[in-house]
Amino acid sequence: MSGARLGRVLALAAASSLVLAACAGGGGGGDAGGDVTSVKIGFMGDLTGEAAAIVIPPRNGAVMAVKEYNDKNPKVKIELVQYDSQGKPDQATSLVTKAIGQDKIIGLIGPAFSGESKAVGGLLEENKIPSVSPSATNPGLAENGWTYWHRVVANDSDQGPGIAEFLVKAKSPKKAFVISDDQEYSVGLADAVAKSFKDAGVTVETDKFAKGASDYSSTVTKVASANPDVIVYGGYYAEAGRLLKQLRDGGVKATFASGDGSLDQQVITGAGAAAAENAVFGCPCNIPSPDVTGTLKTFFDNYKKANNVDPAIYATEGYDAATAFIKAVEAGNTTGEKINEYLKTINFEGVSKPIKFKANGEPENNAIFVYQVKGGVLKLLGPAEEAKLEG
Amino acid sequence: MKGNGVTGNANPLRRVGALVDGARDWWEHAKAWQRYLVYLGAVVFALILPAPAIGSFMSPGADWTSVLIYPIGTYILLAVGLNVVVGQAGLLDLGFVAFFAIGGYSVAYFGTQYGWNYWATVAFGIILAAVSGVILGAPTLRLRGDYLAIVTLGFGEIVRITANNTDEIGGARGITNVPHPTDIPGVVEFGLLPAPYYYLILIAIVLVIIFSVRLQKSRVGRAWAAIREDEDAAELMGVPTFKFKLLAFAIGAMIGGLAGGIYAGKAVFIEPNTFPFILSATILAAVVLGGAGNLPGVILGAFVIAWLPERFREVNWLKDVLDRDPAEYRILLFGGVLVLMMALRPEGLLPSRRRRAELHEGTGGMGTMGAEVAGPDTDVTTTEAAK
Amino acid sequence: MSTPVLQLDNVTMRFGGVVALREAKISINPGEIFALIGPNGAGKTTVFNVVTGVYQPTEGQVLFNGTRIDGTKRFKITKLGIARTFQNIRLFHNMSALENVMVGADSHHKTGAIGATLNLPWHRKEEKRGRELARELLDFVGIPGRMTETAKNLPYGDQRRLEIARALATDPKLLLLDEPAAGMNPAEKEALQALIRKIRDSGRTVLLIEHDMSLVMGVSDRVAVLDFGQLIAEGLPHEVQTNPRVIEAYLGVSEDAS
Amino acid sequence: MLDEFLNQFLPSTVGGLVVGSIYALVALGYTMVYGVLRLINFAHSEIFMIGTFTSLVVITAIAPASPLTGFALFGVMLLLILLSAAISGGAAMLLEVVAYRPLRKKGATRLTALISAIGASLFLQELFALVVIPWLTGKAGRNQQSSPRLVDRDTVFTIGNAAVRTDHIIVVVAAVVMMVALDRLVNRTRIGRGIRATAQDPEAAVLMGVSIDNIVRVTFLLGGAMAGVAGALYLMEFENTVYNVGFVLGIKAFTAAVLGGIGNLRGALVGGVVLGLIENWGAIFLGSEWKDVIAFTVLVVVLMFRPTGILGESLQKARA
Repeated sequence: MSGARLGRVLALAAASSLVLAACAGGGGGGDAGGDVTSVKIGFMGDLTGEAAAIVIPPRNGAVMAVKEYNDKNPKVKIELVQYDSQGKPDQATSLVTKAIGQDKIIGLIGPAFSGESKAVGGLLEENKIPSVSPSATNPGLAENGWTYWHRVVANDSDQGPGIAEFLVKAKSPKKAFVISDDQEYSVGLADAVAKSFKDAGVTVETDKFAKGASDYSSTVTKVASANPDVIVYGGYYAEAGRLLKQLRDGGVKATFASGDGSLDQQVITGAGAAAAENAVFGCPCNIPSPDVTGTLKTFFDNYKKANNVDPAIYATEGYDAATAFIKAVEAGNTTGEKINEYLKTINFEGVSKPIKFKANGEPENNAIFVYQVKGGVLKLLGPAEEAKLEG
Repeated sequence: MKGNGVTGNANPLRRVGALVDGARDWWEHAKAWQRYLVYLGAVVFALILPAPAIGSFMSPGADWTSVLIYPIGTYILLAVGLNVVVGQAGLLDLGFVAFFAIGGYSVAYFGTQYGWNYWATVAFGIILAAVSGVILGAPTLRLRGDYLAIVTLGFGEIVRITANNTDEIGGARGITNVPHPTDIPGVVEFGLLPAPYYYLILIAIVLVIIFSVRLQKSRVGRAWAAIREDEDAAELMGVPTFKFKLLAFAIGAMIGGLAGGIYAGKAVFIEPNTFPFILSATILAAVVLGGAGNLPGVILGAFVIAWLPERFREVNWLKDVLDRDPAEYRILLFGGVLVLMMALRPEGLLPSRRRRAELHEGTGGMGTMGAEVAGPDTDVTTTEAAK
Repeated sequence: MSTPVLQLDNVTMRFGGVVALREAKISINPGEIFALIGPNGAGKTTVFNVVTGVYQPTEGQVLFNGTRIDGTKRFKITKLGIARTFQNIRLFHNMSALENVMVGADSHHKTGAIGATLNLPWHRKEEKRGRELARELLDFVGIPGRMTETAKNLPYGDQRRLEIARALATDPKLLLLDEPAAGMNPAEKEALQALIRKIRDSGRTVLLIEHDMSLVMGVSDRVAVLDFGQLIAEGLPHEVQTNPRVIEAYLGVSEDAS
Repeated sequence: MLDEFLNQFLPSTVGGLVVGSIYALVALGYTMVYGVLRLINFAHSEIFMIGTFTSLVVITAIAPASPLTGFALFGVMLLLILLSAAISGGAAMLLEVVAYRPLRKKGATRLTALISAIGASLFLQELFALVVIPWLTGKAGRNQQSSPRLVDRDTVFTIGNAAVRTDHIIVVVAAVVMMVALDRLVNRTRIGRGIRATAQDPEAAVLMGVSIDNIVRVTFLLGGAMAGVAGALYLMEFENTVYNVGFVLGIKAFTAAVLGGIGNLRGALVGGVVLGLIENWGAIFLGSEWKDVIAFTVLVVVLMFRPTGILGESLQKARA
């Protein structure tokens, strides 16, 4: 997703963790651990800006993982350095230059968003610093030929088909209407959704509107005139809420679905509980709720204890990204290059999902989880393959 | 009440003005060798500016050389370009960022899609920017000054939205992996290190300044000044006013395009959101703050507007007091400063003398506020019609 | 029989319902000093505006050396060889006297942005020539030594001369002077009279609007009188002076109305 | 394609009329100020924004549990409109005193004044984003703020396949009523004559004993009040606002003013409605994402071919 600038908008975020080692710019860094007793890993994302709500949970997750590790008094401690990019590509670029040149980080969790990831990916690659993003979901990121880049969430081209296939299964629609605003994340997700609808033999019509618009009447008119069975909006919750409201006001009754960017309680506030009821959301994120069990339960409790709030979007992914780096350091790797090699083979049961990377840095496991609005709250229905719509 | 003097008496900025006038008097009477010494000093200063010792104060938080390239150097380049349009020709352009975008997109698009040489894409971007400047200017430059401002604003938005909605140039995704500038073997390699880009943009700024000064002193600059002062009289003295306004537009656009090309080569990634309206407004603020029409002023203005927010970001006590990144207040401050400057010192911090006098007299291309200006059909001249 | 320098052929100029000029016929011969007089609001400046392309005549045509010029762009008319001054001085106030004149001289220059930015030889040559011409002209109109002065700081009479110098710099075949003596003292008027003759003697034709009758009578070869947009008399100065219609038109109008 | 167009034409027309009415109300402020001062009051869009937030605060305070009907609705709408008009009108007057009057007194250039206006616009936006909105709502200032529902979306009648709802009717009727009232005020009252006189010839107006300062003040007040009404209707209709809600809407309203003939009050109505319709009809073919481009292109084209707009510029002097 692109870093939203003027608007408020949120995005997905992300970051994953990483490790890193080594030598920026100048070369040096000790070869193999030897006398290294501590290494620095960065976390980069929008920590104070408009979309901070999406970045703070994964940040908390990463902090938790590093703290748990350091508390075990390991041979090589990890220091987590936080970089507040505000989600802006420009700022991310100059912060990364500093992180590599001055702080000598050996890995980076993040950047959280796709726009900034795009802006700094090349720099990280040139300096051999591995990165793991917990929340950047733009599919294009994996197509740059970067070998030091990874993420622990499914991308929008997995998410799009995930949502579309789920809807096909649940609703057997004949006609779908796919809407997006004009932001990158939104367009990307909508395109992926539209394509898999078409592949499944569903007729698709589309429309787009400008990010700042608040009058969606022409979009509503188009939808009403097309009379689709399902409507999918790729985009963020603020627009999703308004759109959903105006659609319902315009007499459109079809099932409304959206993606991770809209997965927020505010979509219900925005649309009104009645209009939002039964709306469906897909997300590559696994947000534990109080009734989970097993490792997720441990995570839930620890997170709540440390931060005094329930884990929110991408918290588990932040934790898993950090864990990937921790495991690499534990295995005795203290340079970016070595950690990167280690990441290529890493395979462990993360909190959110099993963590294993493909050669292009994408996660092997690209599960999409489905949520639905029930009685004015978002409810996790489970992974897309298993979830059943209610109503 | 038209003040011929500098400004009102109780004006706190007056002292600055006196100081500046002193410096300017010295400069006007300076001998050639003294001037060259100043030039030399400026160049040496620019060359050593990225030194870490300076950077540790100027930019403790982010890499100083990178900050020097963007925003500082880029803003300066853009401001010098906009100054040709606003300061020299007296045309208010609120969509300048469009040309920056066109330059950036040319480099990104032709570099990634067709694998053109970087320098070729920059040159092409400059030409494309000039052509779009002419295409925009040809129908609109006959308009009243304030209409022109709104139309250019609209044009800036049209360019951004169109880029955003056109998949061929990446749409909202923008363009990734824009090639770095082609290396010049044995001289310089463009890669991750920011230093070469700094010197690249420095060379660009110096060249643009030289061109700009030469224009100002030539027939072209005189024509612009004449147009600003009295467009009808200029036309009747044989100045093809429309042609020269168009020329100003095209030259400004070319400089904007150049800035865009350099930016894209360094940033490696561009998207439509890199080119919002607020950037046009920021550059305009820089030009006005510094003193439209006066290059040292414009450069100072751009530097201040680019650097201060970056620097304030690192002032921790300020962060604590405000409870948020102090840089977030920068647009608020620009806005306030623009209003205050217009009331107290519309000529800017370091104005050119002529421009200052014009602004205080209510000439300067657009006439004064109030209804004495003729209707929108610019053909009809003003005062004499009634005689 | 030489072609007239300027010929107004039944020119009518209407603004909405107001007729500023009605079927005016004027013909000016090369080398003449031709004066246009009439009460305020008679349409004199309208004639200037029609000739210099500020207005397009509603009807009729304007011929310059036998070629139609109505509808031609203003700066092109200037290039063809018509230049003017203004009733209410319209100098470029904040430019120096020299620069003001150079703007006029520039009308025949060719260098554009490329020549200037690269400082090409012909650009330097033009600049030099322009500056020299400007100096000569300031000298010619009688205000040498004021070159670097900002135009608005010049005394009133000198501003009028500067306007003339600026107009002359465009090398006009026909020079239009709009009340050049307004606000001048007798000594200055005297000098102006000499200057106007000097301009004629340098091979140019002069069309003059003036209220000061002694100046008009002293310098003009021929005089035309406008009243309410209509040409009511034309002829040698002393003929016009005694024309009863002219006297009627001027009754009650103070000569120094300006 | 044609099918689609026919199918969407009537609903789009209804949408265009609604949004066009709001453009028209905002356009009035541009048109009046331009008529009197020859100034594009760039910060007028922020006056509109202030109107939306005034209404937001009022609606939130009233916090209707369910949408209102009948008298309650009428009363609340009236309150909303009056309060927003008052606050926006006051803000516009304040804006004039702070940002423009000092310049006017100095005889500053229009360029100077326009830059001051842009500065004021940015300043107000940011002031709201950073200070006022967090203080009013307790939420992050750059986020969209949504309001409770005031009016039900019941279909009152249908034209072909277009449903005309209560809220549509309220917007259009309120806008028309306000414009008729303003038109009468300007054409039939003493102060209105003063405004027209000043627009035509400020010097003559002064000679006739008109106080320019007063006229300018009243002009800003009336223009601001109309923007406040527009803000109230906007919030009622779209139920959300944001600190920069005025930016794009303001440019479009200015376009509407130019389209109708700047300086001409009735032109603002025509311009607003025409722009709203063109935008919505264009969106049928091109997609809704091109609406802004359509509006800006209309602006450029109008200025090129008919700079005096559809109805001409009547507040001011006709051509010289």
